[in-house]
Amino acid sequence: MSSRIEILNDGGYRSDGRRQYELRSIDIDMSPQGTADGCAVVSHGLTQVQVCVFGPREARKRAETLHDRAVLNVEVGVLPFSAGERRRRGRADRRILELAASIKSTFEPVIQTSLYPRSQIDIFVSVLAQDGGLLQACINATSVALASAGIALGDLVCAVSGGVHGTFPLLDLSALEEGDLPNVTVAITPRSGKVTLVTLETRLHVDRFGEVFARACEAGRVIHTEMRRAVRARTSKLVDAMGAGTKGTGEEDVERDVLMSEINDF
Amino acid sequence: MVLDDEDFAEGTQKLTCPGEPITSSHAFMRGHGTYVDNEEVIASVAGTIERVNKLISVRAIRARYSPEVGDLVVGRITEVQPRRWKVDANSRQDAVLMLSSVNLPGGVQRRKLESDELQMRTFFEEGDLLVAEVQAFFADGVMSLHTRSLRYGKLRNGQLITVPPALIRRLKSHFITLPCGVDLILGLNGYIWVSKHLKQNEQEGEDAFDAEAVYSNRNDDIDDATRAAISRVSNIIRILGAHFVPLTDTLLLDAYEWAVEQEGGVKDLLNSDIGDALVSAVAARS
Amino acid sequence: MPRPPSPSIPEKEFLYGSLKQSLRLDGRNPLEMRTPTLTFGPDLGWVECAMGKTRVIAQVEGKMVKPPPERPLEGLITIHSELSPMASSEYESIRPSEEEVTITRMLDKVLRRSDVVDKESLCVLSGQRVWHLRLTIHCLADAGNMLDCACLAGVVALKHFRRPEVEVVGEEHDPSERAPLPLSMHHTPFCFTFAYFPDPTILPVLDPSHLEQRLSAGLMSVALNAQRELCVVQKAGGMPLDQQEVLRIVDVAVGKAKELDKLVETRLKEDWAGRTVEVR
Amino acid sequence: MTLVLPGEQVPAQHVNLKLGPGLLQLSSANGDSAIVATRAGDLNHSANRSKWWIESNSRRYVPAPQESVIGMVIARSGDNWRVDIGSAHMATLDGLAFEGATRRNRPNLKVGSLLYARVSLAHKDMEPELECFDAQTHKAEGFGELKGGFVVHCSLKMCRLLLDPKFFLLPLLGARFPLETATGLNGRVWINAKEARHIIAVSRCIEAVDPDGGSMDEAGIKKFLGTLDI
Repeated sequence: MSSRIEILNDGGYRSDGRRQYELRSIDIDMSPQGTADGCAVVSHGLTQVQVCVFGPREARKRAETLHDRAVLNVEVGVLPFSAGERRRRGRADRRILELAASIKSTFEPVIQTSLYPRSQIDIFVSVLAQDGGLLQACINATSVALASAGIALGDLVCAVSGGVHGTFPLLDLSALEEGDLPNVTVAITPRSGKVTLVTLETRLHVDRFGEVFARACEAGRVIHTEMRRAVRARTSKLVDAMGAGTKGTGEEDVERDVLMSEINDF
Repeated sequence: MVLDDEDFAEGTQKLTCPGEPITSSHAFMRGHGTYVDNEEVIASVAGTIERVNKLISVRAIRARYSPEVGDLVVGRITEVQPRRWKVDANSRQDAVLMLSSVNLPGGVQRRKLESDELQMRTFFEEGDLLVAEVQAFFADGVMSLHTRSLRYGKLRNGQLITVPPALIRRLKSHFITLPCGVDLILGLNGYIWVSKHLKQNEQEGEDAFDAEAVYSNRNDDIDDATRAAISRVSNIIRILGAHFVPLTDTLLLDAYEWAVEQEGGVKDLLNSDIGDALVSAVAARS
Repeated sequence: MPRPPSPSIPEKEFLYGSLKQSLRLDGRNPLEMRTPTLTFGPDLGWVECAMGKTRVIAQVEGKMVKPPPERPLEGLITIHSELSPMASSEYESIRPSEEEVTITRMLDKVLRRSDVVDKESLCVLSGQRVWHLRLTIHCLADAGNMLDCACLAGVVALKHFRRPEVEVVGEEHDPSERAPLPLSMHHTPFCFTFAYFPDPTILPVLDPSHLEQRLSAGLMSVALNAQRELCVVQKAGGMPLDQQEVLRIVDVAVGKAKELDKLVETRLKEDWAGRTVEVR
Repeated sequence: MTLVLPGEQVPAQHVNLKLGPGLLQLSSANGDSAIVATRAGDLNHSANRSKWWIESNSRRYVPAPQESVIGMVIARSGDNWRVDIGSAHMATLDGLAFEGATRRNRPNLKVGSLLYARVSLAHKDMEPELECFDAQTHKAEGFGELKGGFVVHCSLKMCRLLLDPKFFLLPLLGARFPLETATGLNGRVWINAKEARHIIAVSRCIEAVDPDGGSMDEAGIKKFLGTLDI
């Protein structure tokens, strides 16, 4: 595909004015949606993904329950008007199924599923708008949504996409760049710095791969800072709200303490 | 991050987020919401750090209900199985209500017969709501409920509101009667039943318990004023739930008084500015 | 039909125990793959690839079609993969399982999207006639690592295939008297799958057997050609790995690709030498 | 020994005729009956021609009473265990069918544990049932949970060969290093030895000798053992 737009101009700027390693602005909204146990809307620039998490709850299909851990169920829906061209993707679309399978296997080792035997955790992903970096947005949003549902996680998972233009690695590709460049998506667990997901779908020389891979791993930590800030902000907001409500009911607390000590006396 | 005793000074609540190291695993023991890796205690949920002596745990700010024996819960029947009902109680797995843990018509101490097994749906069927107490746990962690008290059993004459379970504190009594003729049952699982007030003698029943009334599927007559009051209380709970305010009886009373003072319609409460005003008003009042 | 039960506790413990001592149940080294056996059929473009008891048949056929208007100068390639319960009772015929989706998507990425065949060379007459290649991959038996076997079968079938040389005379085209031509291929990618295990002290193994695959904590597939060009890297979740570990696996794959490329070339030459292609 | 194909008539006649696996009695309306083979294999009969059977090889196990099998615990249902023995249906194992088991003291089996058990009930219309003791004496008789070791899956014929004391393989291997085996008639062989490489060697030898696989003979195995690191 030939493009009339310069991916990286002589001044070192990309088509949308970013520098080589500059990420798009990230927006994380964790306000509750409907009856979901956990929810997040994450935007990377113009790519926007909403994830709702239900569970752990009673498994819908008894035959599929596992006696020692929870079952994960991931469903991905792409809105027909999310991309530039209106296109309806069925649920059985292989690309969608692959996306769901990647999300599932990324989070299976991260969620401490053994704490919730015989249960099911449902993750519903809906892609609201796409402008490149779909997998990264889905993974980041799922990570935050799981945290907001209070599900035990080993770590947050942070994903970033990257590409190579000539010999220059770029990070967080937009749809325009994704179409023209070999691109990689990397997901890391920031505490251990280990890699849970790597995908590369286009031809790239081995030597180039190493460089963009390392850059993407570093960028994962930047995403992590943002995610942590959002999760903390949400937590502190809720804690404050609970504190504000209990302020006046000090009596209750005292009474409860008495009750507790009575119980302890037994 | 290394924890010192000062970190747990009164009034400060330390927040954490999944994957954040809290302290060394040599000096402390890990509790709920944490795990140990590489000699460090690490948080696995987002919430507040709590410490009891050497035990560190993280209380998730929002999570499913984790039951304890003796808790009062409101639940919904999801399935009728041989000699038991499955009850959705907002927990990790559906709770179990054994046929042997309910009061049946014809005397509290009556033996369960085979005919009772065959007509389990006449007591509870799928979709019925009930209030019960957590009796015990099965080996696989499923909670078992019982309704062997005259206050427990099938629910009618009202509506169900759901709030995050963290907002329901353990109170002296979870059966609250508001002066506006509304009864509240605050299930510790975050399910709240708002219904028409029943007079004490009706509620307790006469000495033998009245199976007709206990397992009835018909609502009593509810007058318009009571209906409005039920809706108003429900809306107040919804607002408080949305603002993540813990519910107590005094708080609900204050909120109801405030709502009546405003003289607005019942549905006006759901406007966001009125909702915000309500929350700040109750916070100021108390 | 219920899915086959997962391996028993003694099987699991024994496998982990012996892998810790770098012993594999079939006597291979951790980074040794089963030597693939390639059998060519009577027709050009028909290959059976066997790695141990894993067996796949791949077949290429070509026909002339009118190209779609948006790409008048390019030929078409479609891949049909059949993963029926015949290969293993883990595959269901009704609903594609996750493994199946992964395998079909990977085949598509390795054999089609990485530009293996020069599509422009498949054009006979711009906007009028192009070749439509149809690659059918039929999995016969799955004894572990179906993906690598299927990719190898597919790529060898493409290399083995010869398309008739045609001449366009006016509106008609007919096979000319010349010998059939091999496809013009940009490169030859090979896929290598590594399995890693829950215990981080166990090193990953190449070309996992069925039991190893079932007990692994994740797979990582690397597809690349002998010219050190990566085509696909796929590690979709599973146990987290160190960054260095990922790069080490890629390096191992680079070496293996060169070996496999040699093997394939020799086998193709042998087959070609023993074949007399009729020129009509 | 003659080779028969399914549908072929078998000249089996005896006053006290007993038919073994692979044979079926068909009776027609006029009262005659014919013995027909239902499997392909070698036709065998006892010395007095009263018992007839067909010896063949297959991989799918069909439970028959009193056969020893190796099973894996799949689930617990009430007091019973559900056990996979490779047959069309799961088998049931009573929690009390163990030596010394009482209502209070049951064996502690986990899902995924391996068992050496005997088929106590096999009926075409019912799920097979297993027991881990001798029903008369209540002694274990070697049945019970198999701990450690490894399981090899092989053809049913291979299992029968391994149970034949005259068969060369196990004595040959036993001469090289000490090993322990339990052979189930359902195509599973449990092996244990001190070292992992010995277990691997046994497992590879069984695969190599299996008539449904390598069908290697004694000389071949000796050569093969030479190439292994044991």
